[in-house]
Amino acid sequence: MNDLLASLPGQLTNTIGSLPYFNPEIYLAVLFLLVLITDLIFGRDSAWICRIIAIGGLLIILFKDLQQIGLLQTRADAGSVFLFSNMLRLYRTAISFKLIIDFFAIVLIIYFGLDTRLRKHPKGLSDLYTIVIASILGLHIMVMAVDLLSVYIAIEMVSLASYLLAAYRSENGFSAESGLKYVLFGAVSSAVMLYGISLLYGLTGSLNYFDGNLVPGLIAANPAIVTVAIILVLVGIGFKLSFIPMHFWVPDVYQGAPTPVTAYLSTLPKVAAFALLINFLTPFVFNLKWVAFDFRLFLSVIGVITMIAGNFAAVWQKNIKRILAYSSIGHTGFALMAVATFTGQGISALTFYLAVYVFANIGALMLASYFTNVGGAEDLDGYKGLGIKYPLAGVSFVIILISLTGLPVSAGFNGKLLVFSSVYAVYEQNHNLWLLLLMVTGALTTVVSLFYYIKIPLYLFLKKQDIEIGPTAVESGNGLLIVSVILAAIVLLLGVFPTYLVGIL
Amino acid sequence: MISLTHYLVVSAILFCIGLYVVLVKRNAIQILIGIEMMLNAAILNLVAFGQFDRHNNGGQMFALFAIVLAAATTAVALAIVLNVYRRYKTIDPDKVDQLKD
Amino acid sequence: MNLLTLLIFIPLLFGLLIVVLPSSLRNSYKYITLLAAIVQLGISLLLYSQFKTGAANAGINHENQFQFVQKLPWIQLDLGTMGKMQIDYFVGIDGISITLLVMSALVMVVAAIASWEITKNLKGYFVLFLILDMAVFGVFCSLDFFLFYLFYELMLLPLYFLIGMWGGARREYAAIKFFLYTLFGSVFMLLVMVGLYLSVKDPATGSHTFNIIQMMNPANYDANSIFSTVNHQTLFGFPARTVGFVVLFIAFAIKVPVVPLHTWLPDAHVEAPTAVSIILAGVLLKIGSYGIIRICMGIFPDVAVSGSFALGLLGVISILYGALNALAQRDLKRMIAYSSVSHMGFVLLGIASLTTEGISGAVMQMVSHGFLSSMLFFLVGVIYTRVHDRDIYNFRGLGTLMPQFTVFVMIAFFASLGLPGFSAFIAEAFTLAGTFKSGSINGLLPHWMAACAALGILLSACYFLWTLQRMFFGTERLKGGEEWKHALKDINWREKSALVPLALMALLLGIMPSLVFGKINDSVIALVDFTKQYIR
Amino acid sequence: MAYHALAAVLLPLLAFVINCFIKGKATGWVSTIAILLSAVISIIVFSHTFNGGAIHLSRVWFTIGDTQLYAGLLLNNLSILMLLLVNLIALPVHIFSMAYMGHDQRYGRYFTCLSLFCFSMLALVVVDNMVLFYTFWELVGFSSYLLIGFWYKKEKAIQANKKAFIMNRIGDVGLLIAILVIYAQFHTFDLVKLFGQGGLVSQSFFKDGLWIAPGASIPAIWQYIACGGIFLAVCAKSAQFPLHTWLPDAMEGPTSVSALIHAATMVAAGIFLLGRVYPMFNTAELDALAFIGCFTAFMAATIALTQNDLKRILAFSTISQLGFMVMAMGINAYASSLFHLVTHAFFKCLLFLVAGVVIHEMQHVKDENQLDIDPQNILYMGGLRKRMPLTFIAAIIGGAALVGLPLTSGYLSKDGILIQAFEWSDTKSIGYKIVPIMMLITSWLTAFYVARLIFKVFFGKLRVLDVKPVVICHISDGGWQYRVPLILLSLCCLFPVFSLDPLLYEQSWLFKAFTTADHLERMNIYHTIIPAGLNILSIAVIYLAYAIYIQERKMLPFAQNNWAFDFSYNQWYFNKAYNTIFVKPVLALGSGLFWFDRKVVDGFIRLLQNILLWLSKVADVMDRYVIDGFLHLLTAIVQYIGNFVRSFQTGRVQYYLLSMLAVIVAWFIFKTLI
Repeated sequence: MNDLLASLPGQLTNTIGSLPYFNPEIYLAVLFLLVLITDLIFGRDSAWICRIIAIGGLLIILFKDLQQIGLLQTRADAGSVFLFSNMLRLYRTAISFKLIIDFFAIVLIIYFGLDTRLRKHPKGLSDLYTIVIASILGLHIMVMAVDLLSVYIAIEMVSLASYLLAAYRSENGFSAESGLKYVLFGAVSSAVMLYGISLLYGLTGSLNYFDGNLVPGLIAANPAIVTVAIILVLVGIGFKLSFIPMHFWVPDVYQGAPTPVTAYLSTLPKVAAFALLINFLTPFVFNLKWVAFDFRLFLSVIGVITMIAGNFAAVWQKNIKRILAYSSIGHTGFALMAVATFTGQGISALTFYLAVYVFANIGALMLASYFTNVGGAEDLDGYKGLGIKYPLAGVSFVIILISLTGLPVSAGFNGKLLVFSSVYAVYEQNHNLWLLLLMVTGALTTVVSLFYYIKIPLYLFLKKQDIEIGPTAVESGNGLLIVSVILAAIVLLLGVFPTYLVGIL
Repeated sequence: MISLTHYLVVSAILFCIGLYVVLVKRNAIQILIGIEMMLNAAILNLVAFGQFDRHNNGGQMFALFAIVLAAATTAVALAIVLNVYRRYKTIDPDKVDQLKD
Repeated sequence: MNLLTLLIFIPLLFGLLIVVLPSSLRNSYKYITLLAAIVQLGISLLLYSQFKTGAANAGINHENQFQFVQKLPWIQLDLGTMGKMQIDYFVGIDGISITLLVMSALVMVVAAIASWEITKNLKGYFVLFLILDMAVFGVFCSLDFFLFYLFYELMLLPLYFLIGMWGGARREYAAIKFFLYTLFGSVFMLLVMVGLYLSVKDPATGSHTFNIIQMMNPANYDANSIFSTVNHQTLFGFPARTVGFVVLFIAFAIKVPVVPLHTWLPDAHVEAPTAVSIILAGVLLKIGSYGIIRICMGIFPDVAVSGSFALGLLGVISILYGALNALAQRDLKRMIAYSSVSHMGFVLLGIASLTTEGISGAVMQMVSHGFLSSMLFFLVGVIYTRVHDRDIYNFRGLGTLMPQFTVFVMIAFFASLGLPGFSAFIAEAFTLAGTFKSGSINGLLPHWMAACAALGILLSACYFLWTLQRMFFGTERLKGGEEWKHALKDINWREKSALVPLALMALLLGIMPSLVFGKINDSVIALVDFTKQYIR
Repeated sequence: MAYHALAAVLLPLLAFVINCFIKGKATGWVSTIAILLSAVISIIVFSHTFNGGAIHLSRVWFTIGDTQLYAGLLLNNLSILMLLLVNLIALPVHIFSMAYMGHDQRYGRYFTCLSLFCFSMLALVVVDNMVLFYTFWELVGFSSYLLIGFWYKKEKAIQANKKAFIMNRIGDVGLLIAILVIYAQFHTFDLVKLFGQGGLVSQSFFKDGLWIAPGASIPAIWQYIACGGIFLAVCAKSAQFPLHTWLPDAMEGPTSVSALIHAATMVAAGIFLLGRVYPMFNTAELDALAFIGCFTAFMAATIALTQNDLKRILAFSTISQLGFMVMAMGINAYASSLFHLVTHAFFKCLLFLVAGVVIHEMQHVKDENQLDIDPQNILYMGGLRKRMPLTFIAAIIGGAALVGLPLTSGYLSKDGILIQAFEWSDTKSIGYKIVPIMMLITSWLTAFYVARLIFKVFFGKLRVLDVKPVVICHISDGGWQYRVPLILLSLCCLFPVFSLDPLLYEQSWLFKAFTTADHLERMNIYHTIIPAGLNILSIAVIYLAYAIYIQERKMLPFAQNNWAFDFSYNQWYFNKAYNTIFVKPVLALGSGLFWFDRKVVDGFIRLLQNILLWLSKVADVMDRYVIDGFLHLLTAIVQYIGNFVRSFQTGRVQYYLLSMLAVIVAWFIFKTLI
């Protein structure tokens, strides 16, 4: 006990010193409380107030994130700082991840308010905002977490929020079912992960990536057990990334959850999880003595399989949300390619790719719910001829799909290009067959992905509509339409001038 | 004297039982119990290993957090299960399979 | 304002104009499109007239020898360890491109005229048409691989919709088939492109570059890069450069199309509306062969030389196989589609010969086939719009019903079966001459290839004459009976205005081939010299 | 002079262009005047430059790579002569056509095509390089295609013109390949550089399996292939075995066209080509040529014996005569060959015009009486000499020339060929004797079928009456458009035009013009015996025919002159005997060969055609099923994998967990195994 007391002042100073770097998260916490309270105060009809507060707050936080960039550059030690006795690590990439998360959080919150189905929900949307902001706080921690404890906490925070979101439309059976599946799957995988963590802890007596004890300890330990432990941990991360074989929940949950929630689930946690993965890999990759577990091989194999499985399975879907779910699995696989490079260029390519992916995916789901609102269309057959009826929406949908496929001229193409070139660059150094395989698979699955992406325009424009459906509450869709058109425009713009985005990230 | 090995064995067994329960039980609540078992197995490990880590007691700390979070998860899960029951009039996960290919 | 840039983006401007115009003015769209095409034609003619010849303007692998060049820094991405990703907006033309530009411009005008028959959803159609137009010219002009690829891919989507929305009965199938085929090619092209980008360093800036002309210079390749010219890397156990060449070649061969990558063509043609068939046959196929000359030959000359036998063989196979298929068709449009497979085979053969005659002949063939195939498809469209049938067996003795039409058909048929006096004859004759000569001078292609290819000329005579005799001569007998007889009016002034220029061009080039050869000679010689050093 | 020649060539083109835009009767005048002018000009050119050394005018046409292509005229004796000939033939035919096609509603189109043909033919004879030569070579084919199929509603006509064009195309491909070989070998297309005095070709030689030329060498086989290609071209254009079957069918076209194109000019182009590229050939190839010609001549003659279609008989005789020329080329009788080309052009054209008149009149008869007869069938004709004396005389002259009776042009040229044939065979082994002997027989056969033709058409009584006893028929020689051409051509068939000495072909200016200096003058036995024997026998044969076709049927058209009656009467048994031992077999052979021609030669071509179609079918199937099938396979693979992945999505969360764990465990096992 006493020896603990000795270290206490150091801990305190450390904590206080960390606070300025923890600015956005503190604001988030405050924002969370604020929204919660407003919700309690104003009750049922508080949705719009909460939304305004949330958006405003998030804007501020976005601004704070940008401030952090400057804050980091002032520091000598390579723009990287450890907080709260090495619980968190703040560095440039983490900030760009945060930027992505916060920006799209705003977009999503706008989106929540515009989806008619969700608005019809008896309990209103105020709670939703509260939960989302909480989860964003979790995501923020997730991208910075460099200690298994903080990792676990972050994952759990996000997961809890996500469960709630998925099951939010309690009046709807699908929503509840997806919630159930999500929570069970999630809980199990987090339990598995925790077990893995405990093993790691046992093997090294340390929970922290960077206090120099974890990796050496593992190198010393029996490789078989180490492998087991790492795999178990990766199960947890994989659950968030939803790569094979931790993808089973994805289609069902994405389909069942309310569309805006799907948009949330399929984007932000994924992005943060990638940051998590990078943080987890960093200590191992940069330790030359590490041989027990070949992460590159692992990631390559997983990547190849994930790409193939996701894209090929998507070809035979009829439900739009399911198609997008599988395609998101495929995109995970593609992004893993960038991770497998273990280079700075790879990471920057990854951030760009993810940002673009999030753009497109949110846009796609927005348009999906737009068509659901105006035409009651859930699956492809419902889309027949809608494109000609609502040309603007149809065209922007096409643009977004181009970007998801990765054809020029669209941001998606640049993303693919960057990833490919980063992988190539590594391949040129070490002629690792797996990287080549990854690239070839990436190219192949791009063609395959066209199969199903093109189906949507096919139905929107080419198929003739058999039954004429009256314009059902088109005005309700206008807000969505505007936002999604803006997104499409941005996607196109970034296609021609990717420099801007790369500049920010 | 109970050595570390015993702890490990117990927790391993516990974990496996939990896993078994999760996989075979036809009742969402029981599955949640199974999950709890798995978590507890992990927590047991952490605490067991914690005894060698006197300096900053990572293990104990972690255990505490884990317990709390497990509770939270369970709470949420139960809420959802309740919801499902309202819709499907069953909590057998195998019967809740509207969403599939 | 740079003329090329103007030429490329004119259609976009008019397209935007159409977008903003309200649907109430939808009848004006076709005039706007036609105007755009005509303006383009004017610009291209201006370019043609200002185009300087002489060995000092040969182009090919000398950046400073290109004309009407515009080079603006466009995308700089800082890629940390690997320096900056430097992408320029870099357009310019040399002898190879200029004639194709003029040809495409004229074909576009004709296509614009042909698209007046479109009735539904005009705005969409014409906007897509103009986007396609822009992409086509972009491909012919761009000297930056990234830019090239951008335009190259940009052609896909408009075509997909043009075929898919305004096409025939099985249009969805055709559109998807076309799209997947071409995308399959181009995705792997992307991989090679990236590889090249990382292998080549611009000596001026020292950073990697997409500049095609820099890629042609072996000195610019990093020693240990994947496509390095000095120490030979391998991919899957094959020499990397060979793989790169093959991948690029496949990508372009799909467009050309070369047997056995051609099956998308008949379907696409049969289902596409007339105007789109015209563009498809007249211009897009040329993009394939242009890519083979500019990219495959330019960047991988060593592989091109060593692989020229295979290329030639593919060419011969395409010629004969396409002709035989054409002989077997009973759908007129399908027959013509296969005939263009056969004719494009000559292009490939000529390129493979790597002789001045061969390559000049190939370029000539590209130009002439551009005019002739457009004419043929336009003529098919004439019948189809009247009675919505194309089956050769359903028509008989059209000569009496539509005399003028028949005259044009005969011109088109005989011109494309290589009747002397028309462009195709010059093209094919010199392609063959080059092929045969290569056996004697650079020994790349055996003599018998030329002989076999010459059989293609014979076959083409067979199927064209058969069709002519079957459909147009004899006493008139129509499937549709009286109603068809009323429907089948002779061609009107609009159709004539489209057909006459094409026929005239075919004739003109046949009599004065110097119109083309005069411009391309220097570039062709430069190209041959450029490749010669790899022949041993 | 070169520019005069150019003008002569371009005038018909001008006419063609004008006629494209005008309609009606005017077109006829335009073409005729154009051809008249060009005829006049060509006469001027001829008079100035014949035997005056070659004129070669050429300008750069275009540059391809670093080789320049020239376009120009080459006026040597050969081309000037052909220029003149074509014009002199074309002029009467034009005049004739103005009447002959007068009632056709597509009169304008006819003359347009005719002018196109004249232009391409004239250009063909004067151009100076192989590319242009090929160009016009094919253009004449094209215009003949147009004219054969002029009545494009007649099924047979369009079949015929398709056949004609495709067969010619075969020849063209041959020529093209030959040109390619020559170009690859000598890097030039210029005829003078190639085949002129001491040209590149004469410099080239064979050495250990290579064909060495200045600056290039190529396996010797290609020289033979090139010559083979040229033979093919010649066979196609000049209707030599085995590519001759298109010519009889081509008779579906208007008769005037047959007269111009398929008797006089275009079909002679093959011979002209041989004349142009003569230095290419070595002895072996020339012998081959001789045999081809010889066989063709004999075969065609025998076939002609049994034909009943007026034009077909003439067509086969044309083939036969062309055979003579080819053979002559083969036996080094260069001069005689061209000489015969010229004379043949005149008399064959004459005969065709005669046929044209006859058919025209018969057509009248047919139309006026609504008879169901073929106006071209000689079995319905007869006794026309009274009704159309001028035509009759023309026919007699033409026939005499064709047979080669003295005082006609035919005598000079044909006997020359035969004599030289014998001389040639002397220099060779005994086996070669067969050539001259067969030629002798052929010329007797010629005499026979010509006689048969004339007797059947002009003697006896009009056999239409057998079909319908009473017919209104106003049969006459027709207007001046008919008379003038006949007279003109008849005059051209007489000896003075060519040689003042009616008996010695060596004396003819035309022969002299083409005999090279080293041609040794050999006055040997052949020069007397052959003409004498030939003609005496020919006359006998003619009389035989007379006897067979006139007397045998006991109808004595000119009973009044008794000597003839008695004479014929006494000859009667003799004739019968002859009939059995000589005529029958020949006729049988004729019909046999005709069958061979129809079934085997044509059948072979049809077989090729079928093989082609079959191949095309195979290719089609290949396309539909194999190549696309591969695509379907790919999609199937995609489907399989996709469905495999989907098969896990049962919607049961525990199953998900199970499969997840299963995969992980599998991974472990996999890892531990390797």
